[in-house]
Amino acid sequence: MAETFEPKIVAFVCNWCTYAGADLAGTSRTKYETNVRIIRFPCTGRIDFMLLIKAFQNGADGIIVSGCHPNDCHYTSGNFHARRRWMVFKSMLEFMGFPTERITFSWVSAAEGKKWADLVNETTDSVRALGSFTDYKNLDFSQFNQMDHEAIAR
Amino acid sequence: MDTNQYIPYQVRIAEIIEEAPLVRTYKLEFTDPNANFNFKAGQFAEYGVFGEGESTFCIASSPTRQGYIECTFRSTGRVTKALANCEINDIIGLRGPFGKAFPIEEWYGKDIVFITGGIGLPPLRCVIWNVLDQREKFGKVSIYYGARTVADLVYKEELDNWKNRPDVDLFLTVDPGGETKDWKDNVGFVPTIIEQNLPTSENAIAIVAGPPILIKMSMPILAKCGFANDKIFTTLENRMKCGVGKCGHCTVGKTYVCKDGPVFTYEEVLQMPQEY
Amino acid sequence: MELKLISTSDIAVFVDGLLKAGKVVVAPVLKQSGKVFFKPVQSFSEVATDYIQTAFSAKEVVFPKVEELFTYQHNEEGGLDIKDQLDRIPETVVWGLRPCDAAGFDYLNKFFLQENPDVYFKARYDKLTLVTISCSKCDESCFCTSVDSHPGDTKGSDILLTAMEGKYYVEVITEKGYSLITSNSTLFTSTDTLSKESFLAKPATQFSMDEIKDRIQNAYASAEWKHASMGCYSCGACAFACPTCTCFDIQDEGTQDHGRRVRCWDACGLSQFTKHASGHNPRNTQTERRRQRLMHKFKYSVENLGVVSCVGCGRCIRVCPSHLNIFENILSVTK
Amino acid sequence: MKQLQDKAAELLENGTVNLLIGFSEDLGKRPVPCFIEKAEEANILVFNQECKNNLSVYLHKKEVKDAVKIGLVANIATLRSVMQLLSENQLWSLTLTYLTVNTAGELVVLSSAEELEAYVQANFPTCRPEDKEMLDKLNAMTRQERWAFWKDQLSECVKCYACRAVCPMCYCTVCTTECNQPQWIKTSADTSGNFEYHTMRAMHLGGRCINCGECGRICPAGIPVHLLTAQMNQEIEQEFGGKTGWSLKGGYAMNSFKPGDKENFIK
Repeated sequence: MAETFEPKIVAFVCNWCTYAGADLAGTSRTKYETNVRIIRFPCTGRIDFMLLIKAFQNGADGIIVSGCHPNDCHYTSGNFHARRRWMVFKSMLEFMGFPTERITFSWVSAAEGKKWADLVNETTDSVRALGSFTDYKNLDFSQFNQMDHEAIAR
Repeated sequence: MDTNQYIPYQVRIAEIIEEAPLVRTYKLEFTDPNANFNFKAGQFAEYGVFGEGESTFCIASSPTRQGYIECTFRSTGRVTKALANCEINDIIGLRGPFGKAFPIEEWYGKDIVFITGGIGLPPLRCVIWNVLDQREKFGKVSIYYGARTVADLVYKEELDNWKNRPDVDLFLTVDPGGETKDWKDNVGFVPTIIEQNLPTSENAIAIVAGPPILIKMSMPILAKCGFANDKIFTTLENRMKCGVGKCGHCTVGKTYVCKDGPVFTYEEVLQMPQEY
Repeated sequence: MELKLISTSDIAVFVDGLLKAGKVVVAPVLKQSGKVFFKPVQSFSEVATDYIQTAFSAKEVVFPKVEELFTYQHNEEGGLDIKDQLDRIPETVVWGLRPCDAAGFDYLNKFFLQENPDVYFKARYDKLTLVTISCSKCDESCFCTSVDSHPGDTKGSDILLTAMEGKYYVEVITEKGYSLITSNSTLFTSTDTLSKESFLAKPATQFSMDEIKDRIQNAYASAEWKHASMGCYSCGACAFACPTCTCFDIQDEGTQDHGRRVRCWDACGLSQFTKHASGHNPRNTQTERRRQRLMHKFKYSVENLGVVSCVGCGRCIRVCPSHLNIFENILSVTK
Repeated sequence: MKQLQDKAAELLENGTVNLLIGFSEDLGKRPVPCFIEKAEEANILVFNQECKNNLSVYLHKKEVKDAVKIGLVANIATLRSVMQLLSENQLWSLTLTYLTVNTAGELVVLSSAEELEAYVQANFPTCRPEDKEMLDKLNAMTRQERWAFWKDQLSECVKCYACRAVCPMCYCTVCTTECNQPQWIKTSADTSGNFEYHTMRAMHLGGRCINCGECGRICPAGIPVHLLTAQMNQEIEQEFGGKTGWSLKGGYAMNSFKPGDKENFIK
C-alpha cells in the first residue's frame, strides 16, 4: 500500500493582490503543487479566524492566508487590521498548543506570480512532512464515544 | 427490540409546487415500498435535510389519499431554507407521524367551521380534504381563510376548487392593502370577515389555526356565536426536536406539545400557562 | 435483597477483577482542577475516594453529552445508508456514585422508558450496573432528606456499599447486582442485618416534600419568581450538572452526502431553548425559564410520572455562578 | 459593613438609585448577588474578600436596565469592566452610582464616570499571581504538552455557556454559537466543538477582556478558560500597548493598527 500522503491545503486569498498573483502564475505557465484549494475574498480584512478553524474542522491539513503587501490594500487598511488579528490569533493558537506551522501567512502581490508558486510549493512540502493533521481530526470523539471505541477494540 | 424513533424514513421529492413567495409544497414518496406510515389528520412529522437538521411541520395531505404525503413550508430557518434548495428526486428524511390527531370520527353529522390565516392553512388542509372526501358524513362546511396579500394565499388551485363547490362556503379575504386590481373577494382581517358572516354554533365544531393574533381575535367572536370552548379546536406549534416527548423543547407547563398535542381544544389551551 | 460484607482492602481486588473481566468501569477520578469527574478507569488506583460530590452526575453514562444517533452515507442507489451504533455499547459498571445519583437513574429510567421508550437510553441502561456508596459526608448544598431520600438510600442502585470500620456493608438489591457479586464471590462474606445509620452523613432537612407538593400547585402565579431568578445569568450549568435533567438538542454534523446526527444536552435556562425560527420566544424572560425548570422538577414531573425529579444532590447550587439556591427558591415561591 | 448598608439605604431612600446590586449571604454563608429595591432591605448587604462575582454583567439584563438608576456594590474588577463597557458605549441608558471599599477598608462612593476613572486608575489591579504562575508554567511547556493540557481540559467542557453568561464583555444579543446559517460552532460538546467554541470566545474578547477571571472561577468543569484571554491580553499589551478598562476613551486594540506592527511571522 503505502501511498504517499498528499496534504489538503486551503488558501484564503484576497481578490486584489494574491488572487491576481496566482492568476499571473497561471498565465505565465509557472508549475506549482496541486494540493491547494483557493478561496477568494474581497480583502484579507474579511478573512475571519473562524474560517481557518472551519477549514481544519473540514479536514484541511494546512492553510495559506495571503493578501496585499502593507500599504497596497485596495481598501487602504484591511491588511493592517488583518495583520494584528493574525498575530493575536497565531499567538493564542500557540498558547493552546496548536501546531501553527500548519498555517502560513504571506503577502503576495499581483506581480509576484513566482512568489505564489514558491509559497504553495514550500507550504505543501512542509505540510507533507508534518503529515495528516490527525491531532485535530482525533478531537472529534467525546469521552464516552471514545469509551465505546476502546471497548470494541479490546 | 423497540423501534428506533430517531431513524428517519427516506422519501423522494416527487413534485414541487410553488405556493407563494417562500412557500412551497412537496409531494413525497417513500423509497421503501414497504414503509408502514399511517397517519391521521392533524399529526405532524419531522422533515430532515441530511447535514442540516430537521424541521417540524404538519402533514398537509389527507390520510384518505394513500401512497404519498405532502407538506407545505415557508423557508425561514436553516433547515427550511435547505429544504427549499432541494430539487425533484432529492432524498430527504422523514420521521413520524407524531402527535394526537383531530377526532374527526366524533364530528360526523356536525357542521364544521375552519378559520385560518396565512401559513396556517396547511395544517388544516389535511382535515379539510379528510372532511370533503367523506362529504356526506358532515353538515355544513365553511372555511374562513385570509392572508396578508393575494400572493401569500396558499393552495390557490384548491381554493378555486372549494369556491366552486356548492357544498363548501369559502370566505376568502386579504388584509387591507394586500388586494390586487382583479381581486374580487373580501378585503379585511379574518375576524372581521367572520363577524360579517357569522357561523352558527349549533351542532358545530370550529377549528382555528394561524398566527397567534388571529387566534386571539377570533376567539371572542366564536364565543359570541355560542361555541363552547371544548367545541373549538386548534393546533399549537412550538419548537420541537425529537417529536416523541423527550427533548423538552416544546413543553408548555407539563404538556408536551409533540405527544399530548399538537391538537388541543381551546378548553385545554386555557388550562396551560401562556408559553406557546 | 442479600446482605454481605467485604473488607476495605478487597475493594480494589473486586474492581480490578471487573476490569479484567472486560467490563468498562466508570468511577470518580480526581483531576488537576481539583474537581472529581466520572471517567472510565483502567485500575482501581485511579479511583478517587475522598470527595463529597462529583462535579457532574453519572447520567453521562446512559445519556452522553454527545450521543451519535446514527451515521449516514450516500450509496450507489441514490439513497442513504443509515446506521446506528447501538450494538457496540459495552457492559459498564458505574462505581462509587452517590445514592442521590442512583435515585436520579431511577427517574431517568421512568422518563425514558415509560412512554415512547428511547432505544439509546435502553441499550446503555440494559448493560449498566450501578454500585453506589453511601455518603459519610455532606455539605450545606446537600438536601436529599428534603426530597424523600437519604444518604443510605437504595433507590436506583444495583448494589449499595456503606463504609464501616475496616469493611464495607454490601446490600445487593437487584439481579444485575447479584451477578456482579457472583463473578468474584470469594471476596464477600454473608452477614445479618447491620445498622448503617451511624456511618451516614446527616444533611439538613430544608423542607417537607408533602407540604411542598401541596403548595406548589399555586406557585406558578407567585410574584417571587422574579426575585428568585434575578441573579440567574442564563447559562446551562445547573441543567448539565443535574442527574435528572434530560433535555437535548438534535443536530446534524457533516454534508448532505455523509455525516452523523447527534443529540447533545440542552438546557431550558438558555435563552434560545424555546425560540421559534420566526423569532417568537414562548419563554422570553429568565423569570419564565427559571420557573419552568423548578416547576418541572417539583410539579410537572409529579403530574406526568408520579415522582419529583429532584434528588437533592445540590449540584445546581454548587455549580451556579451566583449560587442560586434551589431549595430557597422553592420555599420562597411556595410561601 | 454598617457604613455600606447605611449609605445604600440612603441612596435608595433619596432616589439616587432605584435598584442596588450587591452581595448578601446565602444559607451556606456564601456571598451571592442580591438585588435591593427598598431602603429597609439594605441591611442584608455584605462586602468582603469573598465577594468575587463581577456584578457588571447584570447591567445587560433587561429587568435591571429598566430600573435606569442603578447602584453597584463593586469590587475593583467590576469597576474595571464598567470602565470598559462605558468606553464601548454600552451603558448609555443607565445612571450609575458605585459603592466600593478601598484597600484601607474605607467606603468609597463614586457617582460619575470621571470619578470612576480616577479611582480605577489609582487602584488598577495587576495580573493575579496564581494566573501569572499558570501562564508561565504553560508557556514553559512544549507545544505538545500544551496541546495535551488543553485537550484534556476541554474534553470536560459541557458547553453550559456559563463562561459566556458571566462575562460582562459577552453582551451580544446573538452569539456566534447560536448562528446556524452557517453553523459556525458545532453544538456538540465534544473536544473539537469545545476547541472551536473557546478559541472563538477568546478571540472575540482579545483586547477587551478585563481579566476579572470569572469565567475560569465559575466553570463547573474547572477549566481555566480565563488563561486564554489573560495570555492574549499579555500579548496585546506587549505588542500594541494600552490596558483594557483603563480609560473612558477606550481604544480597542483589535480595532486599530500601526503601520509598524510586528510582522516577522508573515512570509
